[in-house]
Amino acid sequence: MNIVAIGLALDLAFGLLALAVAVFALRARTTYAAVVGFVSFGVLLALVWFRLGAPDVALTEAAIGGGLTGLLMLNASAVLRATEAAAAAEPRRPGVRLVALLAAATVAGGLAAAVLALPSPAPTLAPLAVAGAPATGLGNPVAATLMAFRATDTLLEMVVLVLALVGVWSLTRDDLWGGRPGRRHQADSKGVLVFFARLLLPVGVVFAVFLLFVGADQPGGAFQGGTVLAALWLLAIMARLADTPAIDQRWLRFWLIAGPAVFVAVGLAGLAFGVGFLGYPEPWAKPIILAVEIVKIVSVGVTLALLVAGPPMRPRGDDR
Amino acid sequence: MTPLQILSAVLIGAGVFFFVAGTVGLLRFPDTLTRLHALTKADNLGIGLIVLGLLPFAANALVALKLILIWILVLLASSTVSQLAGFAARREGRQR
Amino acid sequence: MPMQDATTAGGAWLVLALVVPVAGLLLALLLGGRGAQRIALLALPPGAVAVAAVVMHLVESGEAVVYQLGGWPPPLGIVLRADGLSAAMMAMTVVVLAAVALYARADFSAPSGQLESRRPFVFWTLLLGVWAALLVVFLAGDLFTLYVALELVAFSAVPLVCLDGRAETLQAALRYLLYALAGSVLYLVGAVLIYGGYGTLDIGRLAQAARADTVTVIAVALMTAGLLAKTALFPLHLWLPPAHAGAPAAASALLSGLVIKGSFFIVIRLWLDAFGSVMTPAAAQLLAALGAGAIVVGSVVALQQARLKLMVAYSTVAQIGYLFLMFPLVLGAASAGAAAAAVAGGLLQAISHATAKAAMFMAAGLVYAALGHDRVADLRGAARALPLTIAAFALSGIALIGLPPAGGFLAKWLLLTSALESAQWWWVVVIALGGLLTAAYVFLVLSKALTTTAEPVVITPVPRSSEVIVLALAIISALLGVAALAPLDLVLIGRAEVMSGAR
Amino acid sequence: MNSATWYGLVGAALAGIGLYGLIVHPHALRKILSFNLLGAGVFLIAGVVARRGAAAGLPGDPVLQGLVITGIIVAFAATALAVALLLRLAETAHTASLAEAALDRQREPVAGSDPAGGRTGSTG
Repeated sequence: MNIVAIGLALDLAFGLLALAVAVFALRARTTYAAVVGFVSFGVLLALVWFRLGAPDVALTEAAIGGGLTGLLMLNASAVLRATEAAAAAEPRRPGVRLVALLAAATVAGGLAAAVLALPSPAPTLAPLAVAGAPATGLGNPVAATLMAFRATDTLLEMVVLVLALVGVWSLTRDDLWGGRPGRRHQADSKGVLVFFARLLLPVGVVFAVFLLFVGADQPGGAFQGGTVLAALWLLAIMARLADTPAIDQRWLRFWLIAGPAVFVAVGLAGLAFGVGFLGYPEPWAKPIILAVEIVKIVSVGVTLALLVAGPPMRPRGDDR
Repeated sequence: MTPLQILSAVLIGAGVFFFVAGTVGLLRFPDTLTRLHALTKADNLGIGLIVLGLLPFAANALVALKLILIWILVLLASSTVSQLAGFAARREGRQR
Repeated sequence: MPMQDATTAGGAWLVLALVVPVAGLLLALLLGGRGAQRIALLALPPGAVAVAAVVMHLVESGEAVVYQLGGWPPPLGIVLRADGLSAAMMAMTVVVLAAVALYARADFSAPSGQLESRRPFVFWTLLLGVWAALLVVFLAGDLFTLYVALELVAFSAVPLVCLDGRAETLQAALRYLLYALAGSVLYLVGAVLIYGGYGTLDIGRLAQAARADTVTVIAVALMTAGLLAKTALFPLHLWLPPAHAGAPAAASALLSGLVIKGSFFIVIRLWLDAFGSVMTPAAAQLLAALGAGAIVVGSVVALQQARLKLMVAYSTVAQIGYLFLMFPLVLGAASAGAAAAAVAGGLLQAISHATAKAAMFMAAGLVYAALGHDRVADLRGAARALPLTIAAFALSGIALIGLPPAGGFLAKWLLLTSALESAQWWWVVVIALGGLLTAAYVFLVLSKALTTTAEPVVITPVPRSSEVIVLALAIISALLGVAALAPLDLVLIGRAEVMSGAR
Repeated sequence: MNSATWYGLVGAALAGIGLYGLIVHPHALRKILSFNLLGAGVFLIAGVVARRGAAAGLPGDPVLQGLVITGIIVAFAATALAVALLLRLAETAHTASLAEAALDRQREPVAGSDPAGGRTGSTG
């Protein structure tokens, strides 16, 4: 059996497995089971991304799709357990099912037809991106896309994250505004989690920084690194080594906006010095981009962690 | 095949065997604690053997170091998680 | 004629117009407390200056204003691009935002002192968010930038629905969010397929290269479906009435007046600009048929509403329908003149509705505040108690019905002319019927409000300044027909190359 | 059929599965989960298009891969907002359903007060 055939068999298996897990998540009786299915789906998908030659995306999918989204939904499924019986008892509406089936079949069929009809040879920007990357000082063309070619999209995406957090906070009870996000975590009497967190925190920070710097030339970057930082902070909170900060703390607000703000500042500086909005003067491109990335990793980490933590649920004074 | 390749294949094969055994245990054993037992024992051994099998082919020392680091981290994470899951199972008094 | 990719004179103003609300949003979040409100109000003048500068450059050069971001030309990089349509929409956005912001000072003033409070903080931050999001929609020259813009719009708009935290509004907000998310994802997959077919997402380049092949047809269909869900075009309108009616009045004005225009504008970009040369009149007839359905169903349901705010919300469902009548008229136009008239009419309809509906929602909010309810049946005596507010309601009603000299009149006139010229008489019937139904529900409210009662109605006083602002916006909407004679040429600037693709 | 096309078809099927769940599931958390399946299918198709564009020594088109990273993060933010909304809804009304009737069933009788108050809005 040659290597190509093994690869194909692997792809066939991954694809079928992903579909099977998706169907399981769709049909599972309890929401909890569905979420567990979804988390394993995320891990499976990360493998698929490697097979598709996209390690940058694989890292993102594993950290966010499987990790943070899973954490968010596991927590929600536990809180919402009481609502499940009522939802399950809701009358089935065959009309809705039929419409849903038609819509789903149309979309899936259309997408399949489009995938099969994609032109060959495929149009690609890969050569242009490779040619353009040296001017940015970055060896990883994915990073060059995010930080240079389409830097404005990335800036706007950071604004999306901030807006989403304002939306989450908008759901605070009026009397708890300025309080601490999330419920109080239970004390870990056996100290297992504390031990684990203490051990993992330094390793994890090193790993996040590694992802940031290696991201310039290899898979990685501030988004993936920021996700790792967010996960570490959440771990520390769960182990009660740290607490979520009150949401009106000035330092917190500062780090939330620092990422997009430094982007805007660099852009305006470029405008003022004649290299254009979010253009970088060539010899300085890499240092400037790295500086932006360093601020961005903290901003992304703080924002993602707070998105998971949810709106304030305890008054500011509640510090355990 | 060189002896090294054979050794590597044997190690990886053994690792895969433990993975499969652990998964079967997870699916077939009757209660939470025995399931955890099957899972962590087999997974830790399984990934350890696979890492051992891959080590001879690491391109350089850094890659080898990363492989070993992965093993240690997986050991740490899975043993912590199974501890926590075990406590939770006992607290809720659920044996299934 | 090749599409302009390079930065033109005045291009930097596009960046500044966008940076003002983005920077404002970030600063508002940082400063919090009373700062959010101050920054939102302070940002309006410079924002308006930047938009005015763009308009001036546009008129001066007679061509689109373009800015190449980061110095990377498409297809690798992205551009900001303002044509006449974007300029008109930006100007409208700033006017409506200013009116809503001034009106909202009464409802969302932050308490004095150091402590921050939730509702004002969230409202002012998200007002800046809506502003930034819409400017990205109007300026983006790239289908993926437009996707990010769609998400910006959704994340700014959804929390506005449930600012008061009641269960009904939370449910409406969640339903809205799920519709919006499904819509974005369908749009995104369409954009991805377009990339797979053409290797670019730049609208100008796509206009040059457009083909009517399988991938394009499926991609555009998916993107359109997603955008229609977000625009709440019948039959995907069910999320809208509870969301728009349940929000606080100032937020309803933003949502109904501005937010839905965002996804609508992207439909224009898709159908008339990027793929204008391959869209068939038959497909456009289908789109307009949904619009006709919206007009009839929305108006009829609006007539049956007992509550004023819900009636106004269903009126939005109906008025959205009008926006989609332009597509068959443009794509099936007999002459370039008829196509231009249809584009101008459609755009004017969007602008007219934005001003009129924002004014109408704010007027309804004042009625609610003054009377303590908004039951249509119990509005007797309202006109005597709140003359300015009811006058504002009447004027914005005139704009919605389309009586002269309102912008709505000119818009419908242009659409009617275009429909007759291209022998699509059935749209004439729809436009006329919609006008009659609109008149019915507006007069239903006015006739109640104008009925005098023996004893004066007891009301809670509302700020006179709010009443004046609402009236001012209503007057603008009622006089837009006069003012809009000049901008008629404006909207066609920078569209010559795009429109030449479409017959 | 090559691997990329196969994953493209898997993506299409995933999108269909997700859309179906998004429409039919009565429990809102299941709807949110289904939205994520739909999103995963869409991103997978993007990955396939990127893979087909492998050139210049790269395993895939880096521009599209960059866009997918942006998309995944935006989808996460959307999920966080949706979950927060849902938890607040459940806290307020003890339901996770989006049917208007669910509110009436769960509503605790409130003594004739209008919690909206003043200009803060109203529904029918």
